[in-house]
Amino acid sequence: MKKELLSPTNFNVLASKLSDVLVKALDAPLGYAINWGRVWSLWPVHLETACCSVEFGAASGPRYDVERFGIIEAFGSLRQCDLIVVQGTVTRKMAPRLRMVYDQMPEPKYVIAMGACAITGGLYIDSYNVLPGVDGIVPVDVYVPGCPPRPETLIQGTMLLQEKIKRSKIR
Amino acid sequence: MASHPQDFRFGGFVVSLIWLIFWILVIVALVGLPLIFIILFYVPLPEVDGEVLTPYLFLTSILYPQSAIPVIETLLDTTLFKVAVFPGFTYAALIAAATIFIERKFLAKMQLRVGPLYAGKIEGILQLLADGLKLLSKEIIIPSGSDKLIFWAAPIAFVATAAAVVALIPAAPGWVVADIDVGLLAVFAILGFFPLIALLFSWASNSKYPFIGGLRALHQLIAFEIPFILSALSVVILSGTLNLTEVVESQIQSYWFIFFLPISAFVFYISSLAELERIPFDLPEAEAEIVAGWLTETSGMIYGLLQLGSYIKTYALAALFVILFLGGWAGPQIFPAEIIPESTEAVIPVGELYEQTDANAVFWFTLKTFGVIMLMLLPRGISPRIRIDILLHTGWYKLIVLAFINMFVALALIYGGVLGPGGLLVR
Amino acid sequence: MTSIEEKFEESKRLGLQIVKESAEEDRLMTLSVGPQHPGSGHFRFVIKLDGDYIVYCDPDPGYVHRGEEKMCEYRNVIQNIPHLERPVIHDSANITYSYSLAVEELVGIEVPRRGQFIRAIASELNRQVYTLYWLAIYGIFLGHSTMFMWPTGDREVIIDLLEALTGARVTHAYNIPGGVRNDMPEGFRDRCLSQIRYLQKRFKEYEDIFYNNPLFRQRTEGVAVLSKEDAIKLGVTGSVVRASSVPFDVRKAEPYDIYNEIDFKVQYMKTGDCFARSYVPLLDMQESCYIIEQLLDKMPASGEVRAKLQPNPKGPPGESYRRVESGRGALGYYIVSDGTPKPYRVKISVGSFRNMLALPFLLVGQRLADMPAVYWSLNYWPVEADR
Amino acid sequence: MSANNKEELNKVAAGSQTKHSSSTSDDTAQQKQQQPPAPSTQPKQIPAKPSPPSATAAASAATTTTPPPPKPSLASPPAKTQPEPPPFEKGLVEQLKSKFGDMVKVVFIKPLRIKIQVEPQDIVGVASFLRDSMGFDHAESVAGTDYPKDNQIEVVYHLGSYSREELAAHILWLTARTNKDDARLPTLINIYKSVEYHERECYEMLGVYFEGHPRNERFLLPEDWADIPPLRKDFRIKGR
Repeated sequence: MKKELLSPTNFNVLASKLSDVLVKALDAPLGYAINWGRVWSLWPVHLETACCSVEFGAASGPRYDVERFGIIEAFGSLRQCDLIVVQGTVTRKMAPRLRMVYDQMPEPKYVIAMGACAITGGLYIDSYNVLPGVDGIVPVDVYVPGCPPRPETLIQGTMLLQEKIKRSKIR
Repeated sequence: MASHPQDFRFGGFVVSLIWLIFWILVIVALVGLPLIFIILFYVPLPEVDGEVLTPYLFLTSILYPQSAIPVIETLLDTTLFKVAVFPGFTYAALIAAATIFIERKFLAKMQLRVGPLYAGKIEGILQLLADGLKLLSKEIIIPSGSDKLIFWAAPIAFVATAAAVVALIPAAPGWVVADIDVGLLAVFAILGFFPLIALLFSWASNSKYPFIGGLRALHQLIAFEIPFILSALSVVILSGTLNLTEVVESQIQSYWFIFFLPISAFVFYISSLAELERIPFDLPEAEAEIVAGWLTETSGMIYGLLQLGSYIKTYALAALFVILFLGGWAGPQIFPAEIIPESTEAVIPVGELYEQTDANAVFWFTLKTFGVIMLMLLPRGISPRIRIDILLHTGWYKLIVLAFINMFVALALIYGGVLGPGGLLVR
Repeated sequence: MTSIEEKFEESKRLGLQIVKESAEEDRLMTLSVGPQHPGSGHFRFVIKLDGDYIVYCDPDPGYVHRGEEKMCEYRNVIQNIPHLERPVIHDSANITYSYSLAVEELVGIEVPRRGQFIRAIASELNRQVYTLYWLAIYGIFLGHSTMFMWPTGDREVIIDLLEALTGARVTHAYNIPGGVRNDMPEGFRDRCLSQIRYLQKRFKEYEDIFYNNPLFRQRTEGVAVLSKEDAIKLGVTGSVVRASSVPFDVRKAEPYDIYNEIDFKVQYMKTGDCFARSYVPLLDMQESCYIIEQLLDKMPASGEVRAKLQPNPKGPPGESYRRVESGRGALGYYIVSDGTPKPYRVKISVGSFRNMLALPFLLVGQRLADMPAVYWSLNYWPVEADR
Repeated sequence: MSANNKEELNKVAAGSQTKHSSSTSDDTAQQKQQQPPAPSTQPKQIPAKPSPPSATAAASAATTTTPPPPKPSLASPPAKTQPEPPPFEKGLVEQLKSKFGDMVKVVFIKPLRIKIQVEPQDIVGVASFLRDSMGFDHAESVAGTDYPKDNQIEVVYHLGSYSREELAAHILWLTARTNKDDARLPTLINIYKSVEYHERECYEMLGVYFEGHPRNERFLLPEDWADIPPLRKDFRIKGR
């Protein structure tokens, strides 16, 4: 019986149990902490595709200060950013650039489609130079409707994104 | 195997922790402790204050904390503690973190906003933690065609260089990592590495905007190095030493040097803004012109490290300003002789580690440093970015001349017998 | 000071021939500024650098070209209003103003007097909204983040006014052929006056923190001078041409609606540099405050605000070209009608598109650091230029 | 500055008073608004819907060599139907007429707006005269219109003036028509620098090749655009 207890298989079981407990103890809080960090530190890339950029700019102004949520809009380089807010209509000339920007950003990255034009093409759905929505180009996390969406709507969109990040599994 | 973060519950977390502690205790008791005792049997134990450091002492100090004091005091005297904790890295990093947070709130208030608010419930106090955690978990992109060795090494070198400057800064009498006789000279020697790192990094990025940013950094830092050194030189003339601790002591003997050398202090302030690439002089990172300057290709923790390094540098230069012009740790004695009256019989022996003068010095030094840091943050809210030709012109022509003017003033003070050994104003 | 022809030749030579020969090309560094660049917006220009100097600049607009002019041909004149104001949503009252004027001329609508006043008030308020946003971006382009935040915040004040007036935050669709969509709300006059007073107070603070800042002065004064002759030749408009000592303002030159009853000065400056181009909009805003006060004073107390319209308004075949002074200069609509409710051809002549011509002309020979200062001083809104 | 402005103000205000006083009285305005376009339609031929009752467009489309017959009908109807052709505008037209004679067809004269039409080969001469002698120093826009009924494309240069104060309110429409199948016009870039981008846009949107323009290239549309120019009438947008 003693032999059985000290056999290598049992030791392996013990070790795996131990590592299981360790992983259980570390993974959940670590994932929670990193997700918490991602939730409160969303830096959008400076890519303006159309007229919604006016409202996007207004959202960082004193009245709708999005820095409250940890969103800083002043980043120049897309390498430091983790959020694209597609600000309105995406034309056929802009579409390859949008995809290029998305590809160059580091993981994890999120996309908010802001405005009716970014969602479906909106008012310009029958124009010859406008894409019917950006979800054919980049994977969209949150759709923010409106033409243009008010800054409050945009803030609500980012809060929905935060909810989504909280629920997501960390890689 | 790994549980989903979605199911994260505090109860489960505690249970798993207790399990973990249980297993650790079992293993330590069964394996660790016997092993330690076997080793200790053969190894000669260190002696502190005539008392042999045995494992029993540690166990005793749980019940009688006073007995651990000599050990802690020895620990405080080691270089490792100084490098890692108090005047060294941890202290500087804490001040840097506080600086970033204060900068964001201060700037927001100046712009009629509130700044970070929700991360960490109370006024967004954990905003920096969130940013740090996110940057830690971010992917790091190495541009194709880049010089990988330099690209990886540069951020570490940047932080290390910034920390090396911090090592030379005395925070209180005796509290300095490297108390060398050419302290001031060494500070400038180390500061000279920063443009090199910026240029190397920008070249290694294999991209156009970083390259322009790196060249700008080189131009700017070289243009401001000379007025920077010249403005500190007049302090050296007045104090007669290059040792930073002695510089402070000579100010304690007379008056703060900012009263004699206001122009030098101004030149030093402007030059340190330029050294730090802060806003009127943030040409190497000018967003609207060259995307993010030499930081364009940085991502994830590389960016985080560079930011940390630059804010540690901010602390170092602010502390240098305090030491050179604001009398260092000099200040009225406001701390009482004993922090807890009759603490000799108290269970927690803070009183014996507490030294009146040191606490006072650290307090005043930190306070003044924060004051100078606030002064360095201020231009970001009220000033646009300067252009490179104006900047170079300012550095090479105006500031050097100003620094020379005050150097002559310093010389006149020395030879006029006002300051210096046996001077009029020397107490 | 080289003349305009020489500069054009120089840029052409540098741009077109050297690239082919590539003899000196190694010297030059080509930078693509935009569309993802903090200093460009929805726009790209390719510049070539010789050291720190820009020797060649080629604008590449069209990233927001949405085919407005083609879309107009498929909708009737009223349906056209919502999408026509999208090119410049923060100046939407002005961009529909000249459209309304042109349609009224074609269809033959008489606007009631009160409607004319309210229309002018809406467009003047919207000019403030536009110019404050422009000023905010100019601030952040020069690295002055406080100057971004202050006008952005003060802009909300006027946006609140316009929201009370029109019901929408930025896209008002308020100025329509025949007048305005609805009457003023109760107590609008007092509220408007108090906000205007507040804004006038803030303009002084802007001058203190931004325009009188020595660093700002150093960066903009004497930079990228556009002389009067060159400005006329290039056909630039709005604050750009007024900064080059051409006192041209459509409100004064060709007064539409009730602007001939309003007493105001055309603000212009004589230096033609970046500073003048950035200062004239502020003067315009101040003048606009006086105009609003006068409009509120002279407005008839009651009356119709909108002429009766047919459900599908159409006029006889004809053409019209009407323009107004928008935030970016003269904004004209050339509408050809063939007698059907849908316009046969609509051409939007916008100030941004005209001012873009000055960009390569002014940028060639400047330093790289002046690029955002020169670019945004042209009062250029890329979405409007692309249409 | 202010005195100068005041003077200008008075002048302009006086000039525009007439215009606006006419629009205040309802009945006359209605009449005027409705009547002038009617004559102008005949010569102009803009509307594609009412098929060519116009001799001019048909003639110009066919041969482009016989302007005289329709010309009197062009000049006279505005004079007849418009009770008071604005004297200043008329003076401008007279000046043009005296210089170029029949080369310049006057399509209509409205207050502050004059539309003239020239043959493509004459446009450079007329434009340089307009700039040098009459003070129209810049182009506000260049608009092209497609008339598939006539198989023609009309290019309109909206010319304005900064340097002559009395012309500040005026826009002169200089138009030329070109065959749609091989749409070519001489460029005006050597006379008006300001048309550079407008002509590029016109080339792109309507396919009018401007001879002598250095850059007849892609401008607003995407680089891979492979369709016909979008503002031509035979280009249909999707779903319509």
